[in-house]
Amino acid sequence: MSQAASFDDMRDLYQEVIMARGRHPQHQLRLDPYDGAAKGDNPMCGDRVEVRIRMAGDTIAEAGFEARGCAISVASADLMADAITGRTPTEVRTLAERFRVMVHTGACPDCGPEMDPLRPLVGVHEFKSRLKCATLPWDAMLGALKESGHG
Amino acid sequence: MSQAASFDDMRDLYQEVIMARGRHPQHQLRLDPYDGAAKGDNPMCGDRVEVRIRMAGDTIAEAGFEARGCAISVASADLMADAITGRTPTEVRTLAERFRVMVHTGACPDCGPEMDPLRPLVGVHEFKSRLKCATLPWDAMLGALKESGHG
Amino acid sequence: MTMIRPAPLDVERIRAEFPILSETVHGKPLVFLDSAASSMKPTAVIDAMADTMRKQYANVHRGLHWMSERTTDAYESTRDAVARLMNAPSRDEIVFAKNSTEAINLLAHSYGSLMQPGQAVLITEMEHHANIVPWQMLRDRAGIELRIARITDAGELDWADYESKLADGRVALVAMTHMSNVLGTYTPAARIAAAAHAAGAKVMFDGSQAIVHRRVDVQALDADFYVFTGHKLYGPTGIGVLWGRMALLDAMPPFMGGGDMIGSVSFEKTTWARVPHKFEAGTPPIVEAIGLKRAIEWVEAVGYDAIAAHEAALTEHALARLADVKGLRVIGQAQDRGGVVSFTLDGAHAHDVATLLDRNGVAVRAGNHCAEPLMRRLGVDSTARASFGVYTTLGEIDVLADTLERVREFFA
Amino acid sequence: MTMIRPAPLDVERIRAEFPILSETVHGKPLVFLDSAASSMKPTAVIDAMADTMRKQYANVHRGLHWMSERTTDAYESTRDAVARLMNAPSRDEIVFAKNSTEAINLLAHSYGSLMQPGQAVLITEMEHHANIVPWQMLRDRAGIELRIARITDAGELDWADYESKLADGRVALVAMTHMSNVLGTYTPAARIAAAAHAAGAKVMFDGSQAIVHRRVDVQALDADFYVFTGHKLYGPTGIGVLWGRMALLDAMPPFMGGGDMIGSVSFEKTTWARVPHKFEAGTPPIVEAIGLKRAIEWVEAVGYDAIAAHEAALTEHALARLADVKGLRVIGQAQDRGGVVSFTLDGAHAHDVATLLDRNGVAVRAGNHCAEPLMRRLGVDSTARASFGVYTTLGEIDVLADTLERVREFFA
Ligand SMILES: Cc1ncc(COP(=O)(O)O)c(C=O)c1O
Ligand SMILES: Cc1ncc(COP(=O)(O)O)c(C=O)c1O
Repeated sequence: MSQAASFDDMRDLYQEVIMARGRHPQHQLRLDPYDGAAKGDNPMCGDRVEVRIRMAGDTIAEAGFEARGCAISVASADLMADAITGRTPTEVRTLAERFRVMVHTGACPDCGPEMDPLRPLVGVHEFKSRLKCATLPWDAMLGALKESGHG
Repeated sequence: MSQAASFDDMRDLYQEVIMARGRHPQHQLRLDPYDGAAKGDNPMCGDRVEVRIRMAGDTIAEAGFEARGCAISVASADLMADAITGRTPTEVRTLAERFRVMVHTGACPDCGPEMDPLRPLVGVHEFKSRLKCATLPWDAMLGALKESGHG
Repeated sequence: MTMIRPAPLDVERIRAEFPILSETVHGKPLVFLDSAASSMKPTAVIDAMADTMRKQYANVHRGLHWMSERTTDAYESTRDAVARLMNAPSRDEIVFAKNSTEAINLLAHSYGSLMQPGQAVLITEMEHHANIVPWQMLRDRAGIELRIARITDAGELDWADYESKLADGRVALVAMTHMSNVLGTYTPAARIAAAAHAAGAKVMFDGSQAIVHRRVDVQALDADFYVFTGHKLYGPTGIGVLWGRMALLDAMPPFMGGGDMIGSVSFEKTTWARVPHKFEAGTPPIVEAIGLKRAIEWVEAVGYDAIAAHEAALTEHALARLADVKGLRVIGQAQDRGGVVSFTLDGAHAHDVATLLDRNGVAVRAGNHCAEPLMRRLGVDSTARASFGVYTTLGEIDVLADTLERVREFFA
Repeated sequence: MTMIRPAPLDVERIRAEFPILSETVHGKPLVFLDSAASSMKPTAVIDAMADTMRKQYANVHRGLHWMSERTTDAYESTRDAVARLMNAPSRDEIVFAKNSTEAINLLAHSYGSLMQPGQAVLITEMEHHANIVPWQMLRDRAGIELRIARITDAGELDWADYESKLADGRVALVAMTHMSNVLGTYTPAARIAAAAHAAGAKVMFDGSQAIVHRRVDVQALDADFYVFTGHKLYGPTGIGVLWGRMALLDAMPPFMGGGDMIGSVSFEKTTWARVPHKFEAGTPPIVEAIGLKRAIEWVEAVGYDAIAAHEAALTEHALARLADVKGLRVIGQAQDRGGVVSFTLDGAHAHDVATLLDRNGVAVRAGNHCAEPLMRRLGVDSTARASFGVYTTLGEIDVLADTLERVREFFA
């Protein structure tokens, strides 16, 4: 039996930035001190992520995470940390909702340039079982925001 | 839709003596005093029978039963009471085994004239779901025998 | 004998969808009047199950591969179908069990474990064993009182007795049938729920029979829990449903432990998954869930209005025809009733009646119908029961009645 | 790369009996290497289930009519088939549950309720959650100690540790996998049972994986309880089996209450039916039991000798081929192992590996395999797992290995 494996089309999912961030995340660190922290669990596959945030006044000063997971989930957490830094909780919740729409549908009519750093994850929408990998860090982050009193 | 009900063949199961004994059993009575008693239950359909026996030395002097059940089970209990009266426990256990074979298979190669009164029940073997109706009194009777110390 | 009225749905077209209905029994066409025990399955359901196993199957929730993804989607979409069927507020409130019995046991164990000694569970005299025994076991395990609301001689809930048993405010849960499998009685569920809530009790309805015959709307009923079983709703064996309000399910501990119901597991401490998964330990009845979805779609396509009208016509016809059989007594005279008729026949035990009916191809059930306390209340040992489905015809009821005349003669 | 040896059974003939194996995924032929999660079903099983629903179906144990009688016979005859399959002393010792998980929960509730505080249950580090969580729940409910026997780095039972944990005689039950679903390890069941008995403990084997690959003889093992699940043994979902010695089952209280499991019911006091019915409340998975019987007959016809030889050849080939993939580490080096191979790949997370394999039609499972404590013990987050069935070919394993090479390059 010969079954050729051509993974060219898989670059839609595993875009270069995802490969890079999955391998060398910039925000994988245990933030301390912090204002809010929360864990996310995907018991079906064993993924786990903890997100911590530090506030400065009404904006997120820094975000860090510790993850046990695949390239998608680590890259998603890392890009998320980029995207939310310097934003207010209200802005972040909007981002989270747009991100959700984007990875579920593959499109995001309402997305502005603020979403550009997150666009590499758009390929996830074709991999239903991997959606959770991409959204888990966001769920944890929203939990951390809540814990910080800005939920 | 016309679906003719011809029950002629059902006389194999409901032989005259069964109809008669089912309607007017001769041993349906609460024996007192007695040496052994036991209940039989068929929870699937709600049949219930209690059999009591009185011994005279090493033979069964009398048997009586109280039954809640169909024509087959009442007739079977009644014919059983006839058949076991005056017999020793050993003889009765042999009868019980032969009866079991007869109603399960429709034949009884080892049966002698002592089985004749029970033969009307042979038709039961074609009605698998009714077997229990016929054998329930016998199970209870063997329990009563045991309780009397002759088991 | 009454007039035969035109059936409100195309029974012959429906019958053609049930291959088993063209079987014969003892050389006679099968007249299947035992649907309340378990209904027959339409081709759509049989094919949905077979096709799953032929074309698209794998375990669910576990695989990242295509077959598992698709099968998970199919399995999970049954929750949407069930939620739509009973108008549940959320698909996440739909918990799969293997039948009604497991669903009620789950509730008795899990919700029961939150009850305190001194609290009570209130059932009725007309419950199926499935809605008696789990509560007895809870009583004996946890010191919960078990109260029994009486029924009237007509076979309806004795409302005064029901209210009086709620009065002291100690009833934590009312667990009541929505339709009796013996008497056919529909209980006034919305009123029952309102009275229960006024007395501080939650309410569970055993809808094993009810949901087969009429549209159920758990929000309109204001129920807290609702239970049914797939195999009576033209669906597969091996699957049942517990619906509950999210807030209640959320507060309940799991029933069984294993795969799929956990958050994380360590030997020291294990955390639970979210509802509904918390209550679904192990590989679920995957193919059965997919079959159940198809059964629900099938029932919805026929339509509850047509089903209810059809079965009302059947029941009316049956009651009229059976009234003409000498020595026949119908057990249960409820005003509001579904397609189930129990009866006794003078001079013939129910088993003997059933055996003769069977000889003529007519399948009815005889015995205590898993409702022994109800039999005792009614003063009978057993009854014969004819029960109707969407495929039952008025002509089949005539065969039943005609055959019963012959049975009566046989035993006369 | 090793030589491809001739398969000891006619795989192509067998594959033809599994319609799903000719499906494609992402345009590629399906290479299904996830049988340990759930196996595919042969036509014989699919047809047996469909035929039941098409031709001969009714509820069991309840009807006096032909359809119910015949269906009861078919359902009950599955007990004979299961008893034969595992060489159980009596068909009455075969209890049906909905899966292995329910069977183990039944045991934990029912047998567990007979244990005293101070007694212990002994499991191992390599159990499936189904054989961990029910015992944790028992521990937390009833003050039973939960002991964990260690495994060696090779993934075998640490015998010294096992014996030492039995030594004080307080272990009431050893509950151990007969084959690990992650490592493939077969545990030395007969020796385990002998040691348990010597220490006064009973022993239950979780045979969910083991019975798929090799003949099981519960008498030869001297087991006290044995559990398996239908859907992994080429049978239906929704059915599993608990076997136990009659004397033990007889002394156990029921788990769930309802119809079919009672002797008689009154509101004051209810008595139980005999084993096995005592443990089977409600309408059982009737169609699924009938399908399971057919699956068992099918497995017996293929023959365990052929199956075991075939899977040994597959496993040997897989271990050899995977050893050649750079950066790939096989998890578990047990001497005695079945057709399950877990691995990690440097630089690529198991999920990413699984997604790429899937793109090439290859279905493997990735994650913690419902064995989180084992993952912790092994020091990995997750693994990818390829598992083999009677229909797996050496060629499919080559596709796996070749594709893994490409996956490695992709992530390099
Ligand atoms: C070793 C082992 N035990 C138990 C189970 C649970 O089986 P089920 O999910 O059918 O209850 C599995 C499979 O998932 C298993 O591999
Ligand atoms: C009213 C009622 N409740 C509960 C049940 C139990 O359903 P199952 O046997 O599918 O659990 C039945 C049917 O047997 C029933 O009629």
